[in-house]
Amino acid sequence: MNREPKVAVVTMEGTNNEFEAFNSLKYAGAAAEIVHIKKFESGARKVSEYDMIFFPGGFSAGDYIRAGAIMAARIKAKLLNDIESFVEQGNLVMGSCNGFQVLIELGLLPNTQGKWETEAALAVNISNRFEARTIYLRVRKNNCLFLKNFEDGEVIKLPIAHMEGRFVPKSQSILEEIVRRKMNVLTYVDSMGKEADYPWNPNGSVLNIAGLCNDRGNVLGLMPHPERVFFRETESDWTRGENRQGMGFRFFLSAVEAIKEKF
Amino acid sequence: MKTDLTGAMRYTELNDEELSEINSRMHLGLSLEEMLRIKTYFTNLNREPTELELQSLAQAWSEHSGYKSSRNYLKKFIFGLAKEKIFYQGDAGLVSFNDKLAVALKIESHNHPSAIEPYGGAATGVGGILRDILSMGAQPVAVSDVLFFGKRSKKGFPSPRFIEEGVVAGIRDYGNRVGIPTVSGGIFYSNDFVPNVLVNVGCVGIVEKDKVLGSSVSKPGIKLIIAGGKTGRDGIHGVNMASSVIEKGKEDATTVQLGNPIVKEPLIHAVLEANDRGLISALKDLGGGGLSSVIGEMLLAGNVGGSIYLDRVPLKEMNMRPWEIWISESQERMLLAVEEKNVEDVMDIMDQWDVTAAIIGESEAGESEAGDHLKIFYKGEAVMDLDLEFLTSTPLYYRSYRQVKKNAETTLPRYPGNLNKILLKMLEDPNIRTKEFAVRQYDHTVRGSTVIGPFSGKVSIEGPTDASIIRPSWDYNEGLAISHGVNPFYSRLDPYRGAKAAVDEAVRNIVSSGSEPLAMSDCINAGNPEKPEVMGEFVQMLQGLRDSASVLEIPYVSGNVSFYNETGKTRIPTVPTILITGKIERLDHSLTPDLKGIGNPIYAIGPPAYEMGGSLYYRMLGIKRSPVPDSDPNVLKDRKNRFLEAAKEKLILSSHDVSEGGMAVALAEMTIGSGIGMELDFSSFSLRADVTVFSETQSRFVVEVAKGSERRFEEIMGSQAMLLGYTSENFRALRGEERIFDLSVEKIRNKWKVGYQ
Amino acid sequence: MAKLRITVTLKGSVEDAEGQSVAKALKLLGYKNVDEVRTGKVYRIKLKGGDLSEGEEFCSKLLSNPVINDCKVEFDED
Amino acid sequence: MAKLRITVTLKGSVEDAEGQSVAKALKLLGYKNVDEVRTGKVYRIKLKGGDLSEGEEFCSKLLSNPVINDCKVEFDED
Ligand SMILES: Nc1ncnc2c1ncn2[C@@H]1O[C@H](COP(=O)(O)OP(=O)(O)O)[C@@H](O)[C@H]1O
Ligand SMILES: [Mg+2]
Repeated sequence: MNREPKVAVVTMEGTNNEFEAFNSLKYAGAAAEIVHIKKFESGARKVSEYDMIFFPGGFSAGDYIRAGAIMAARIKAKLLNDIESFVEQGNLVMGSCNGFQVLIELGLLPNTQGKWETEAALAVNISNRFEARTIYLRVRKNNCLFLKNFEDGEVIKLPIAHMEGRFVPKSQSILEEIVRRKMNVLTYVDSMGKEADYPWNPNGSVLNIAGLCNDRGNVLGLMPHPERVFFRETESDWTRGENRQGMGFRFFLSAVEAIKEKF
Repeated sequence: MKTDLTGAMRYTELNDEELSEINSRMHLGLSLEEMLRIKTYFTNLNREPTELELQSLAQAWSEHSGYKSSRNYLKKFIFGLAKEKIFYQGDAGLVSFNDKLAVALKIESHNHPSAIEPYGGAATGVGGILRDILSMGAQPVAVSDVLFFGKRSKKGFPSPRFIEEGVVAGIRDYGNRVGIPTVSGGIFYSNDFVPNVLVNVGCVGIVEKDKVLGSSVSKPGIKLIIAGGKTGRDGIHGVNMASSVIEKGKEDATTVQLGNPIVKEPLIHAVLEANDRGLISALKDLGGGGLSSVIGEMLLAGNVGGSIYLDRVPLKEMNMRPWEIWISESQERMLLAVEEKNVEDVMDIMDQWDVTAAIIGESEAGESEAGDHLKIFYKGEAVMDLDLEFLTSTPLYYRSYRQVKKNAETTLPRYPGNLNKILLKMLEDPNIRTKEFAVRQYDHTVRGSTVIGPFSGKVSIEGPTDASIIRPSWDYNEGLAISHGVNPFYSRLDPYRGAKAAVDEAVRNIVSSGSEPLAMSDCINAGNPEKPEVMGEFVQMLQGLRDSASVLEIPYVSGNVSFYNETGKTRIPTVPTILITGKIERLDHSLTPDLKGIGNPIYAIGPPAYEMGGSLYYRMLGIKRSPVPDSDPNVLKDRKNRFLEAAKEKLILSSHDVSEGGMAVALAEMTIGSGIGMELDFSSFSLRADVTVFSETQSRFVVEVAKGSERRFEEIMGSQAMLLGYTSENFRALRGEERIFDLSVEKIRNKWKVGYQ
Repeated sequence: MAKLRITVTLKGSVEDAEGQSVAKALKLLGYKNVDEVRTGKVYRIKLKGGDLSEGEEFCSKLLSNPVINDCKVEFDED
Repeated sequence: MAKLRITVTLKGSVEDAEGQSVAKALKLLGYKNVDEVRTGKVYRIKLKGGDLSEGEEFCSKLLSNPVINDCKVEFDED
């Protein structure tokens, strides 16, 4: 079949990265749609109508209480079962920044126990500051469907812009499980590609975790923003370097290709 | 109609003293002359004004809403310059961007609210400027903020540090939450801003040309819909506050608002979606004066009358008086004029985005000779019935002015010797060093369209940029450049030259990024206009703005005047902050200041002259009187054209404009983001070495040119270009026998990054 | 060794955007009986020596803005 | 009509970045005797009916993430 993958970009008041998320998906070849969470709650839209769900960044409901908490609570109340079966059927779910925070709260990530329980938190940055800058990441692609277009071990650069990104696992055993299963696909590194502390690790995440991909490889959550660097010209150092594809393009193309393979 | 709302007194029978008493009791902020004008009007009508009518007139006739002190002069000097380049003017001004798109821009001050409560003042400043852009039907794409803080504390006022932290947090929390990138701005420190801090906030938006919305309701039967935040007692009389001098300890907590970005964010989406579907006939934002300022203007503009039912306005708190609802300045509200047939669709969109909305009235046919009337009802009772002509006929003043000639003699200090040390000191001066502690808390990449941000260079060692560049639509490979210009130190010594320098810097910044300037918006900050010397400075400043813009042919498409920035004996200098936008035809032509490679020639564009008044160098030496650099817009225009030609041919690899700290600081800043230095020789300049490198002569740039392109570059630039040396490892410079600079680039960077590690 | 508990809230006259968001969320979760939510911050401060009056100074010098906040200082019992 | 006061704090095992920066700021202001600062949030909730057990539900469904937070529900006396 050669249709465009259908992707819902879920919004509510305060999620504010839907513009770049929608455009990135569209320019990567998906049929993207911005869907207010109300439409899912009321049944006007169903999760199962889509091939992928994208939770964008921003400040859902102001990020009051904790980042992502209100959006996650609304989803838990009405939609969690739908999303769980969506994931179990092998469909794709991605969340960046606030979206990652939502996925963690929902228990979609890391989900080491398979019980969809909250196993971690993204706490206030160790600097106690909002941090908006470009950081280095190492990619360990494992089986993650969103990373197909990357080299294993590759060091990439992405923008971050967040206040609450410090990954804290519930227990040591969950952390060990994450590492054993190579779920920590993206880690903060320094300009030489080595794991290092703040400022390289911009928020103080345990094991420098910047992003997690679930066991099956179809759920990715990350603090950085690939959707903001779809074009090379939006990477912060583009005037200094070679002409190549934008970093964001590689993420979204990977997702679109992975979905098309299933058709 | 109930007429006794002003108390038991009959307004039309009051004497002067009683009128003044009413004026201050009701916080009207009107002059006696204006109170008398109202008295005459109602005496002729043979009835008494209602409380709401008086409040309404006070709002409409306030300095803030009516520009009564400034309008005559603005008209005389800067309105209508380069008119043919203006696409449309409303709450914000627009210029054409390409065949399909127009750019909206506006800068506004939020000085008074920020002085009282910095966090909320700055946050609602961002909120307010976003609404101005939105009210044109445009999608906001970038926010900018230019801030002026004091250095020392003043008894009875919050410390400068408290104010600064509050302002930065307010901009961060509001801007980041609404999801519009804050990409440009500036922070200035000077004791001229104790305790009168200035917060100037700008916004730029983009709109399809055929979707630009006006604010006039031109036929009867159009429904008026209020959407967004609910209306409360907050912000009542904010306008009157901005129209008077701050009195110590008299801050009024009821005017404090913190803003609610989470109401604004979906409101932007909903309004733009309704506009995109062609459902809105006219649109206006509710700012100073609230409903009272907006509805009259909308109706008058289209020659219709109207009726408003205040009990339909969604309220935050019960038992508000009708006049409070009418003049409330609650945040996050927009007023939409919608044809009956579209009302259902609009209300539906509002509901989809979870935005509160209500129909509060409609336009009506004008009432013949009597003129168009605005009638207001509350619970079935008429509380206002005024002739629109009268309501909106703000008295305009030609306030008298006196121009104080500040003759300044040239004074050349003793030659200081060690220029290395001076440069290092300059780099860590609060006015020069990095503003990353603030700017890195602002999300500048949201919307994924930031091509050049506030900083550029290698990741983690970035240096400053001159202008930011946004890709306003992903469908075009064109960039929208945004920057600003202002120099409070020059303006203080010489309002005329200060204003010209502000425009010069704004234009320089845009050009330095490789872009062609399109339009400017001016935000004028001044003291009490009732003082002739303040008006004198105001007029000189306007002459400067005019003389530059008319030669450069760049229009001021919008602007804002903030008077009364004074407390007791201290007042701010008359400072214009210029927000500017430009266009770059191809994104990959964008230029940044960080050096790109070793062995490339470095050129100065434009020679330095002995013009040091207000310069960083002279301020450091404590020299107070000396002529301020004078910008020659003809020279600037010529250099701009040559520069952009060279940029188009890709001869220039990096560029920085020469501003505070002269060539020395500009060149040093180019090394920060790259780790590359330069080997320079200033021997060909005849001025003394310190003047050569620290002079702030206007209209200049320093650039890195591609190796091998020297001839072509010199051909285009003519005599304007002077070879200074070549990029290399360290930052070193000679002047004759003297080695004036010898620094490692790390040392330069560490000084500049002081305060941000 | 004193333990202070300082609570900073918004004055009643100042709108609490966070409280409103929380109230909305609770209602959407089915708690229709929620009437109003007001939010605040608590600081639990361990001091070597010191007393309530020092807490008052913390309020005025750092933790609160008297224009918009109320600040309450207590001994921390927990 | 119940009035609840819910206090959400970080667990002792979780580093409190905000608390640390407040402590640092207080020390810079000259309060050398500040030993430790821990921060939290308070929610003061007015309910039509309802009791402490409803507050517990608010904690678990919305106000706290048990991985990092403690959540305490009391009647609000003020
Ligand atoms: N208050 C601010 N808000 C947003 N951006 C700012 C602010 N202050 C500075 N910037 C941005 O940071 C960069 C460096 O600023 P600055 O050091 O003031 O540069 P310059 O002195 O060359 O104008 C510029 O791109 C400027 O727009
Ligand atoms: Mg500059």
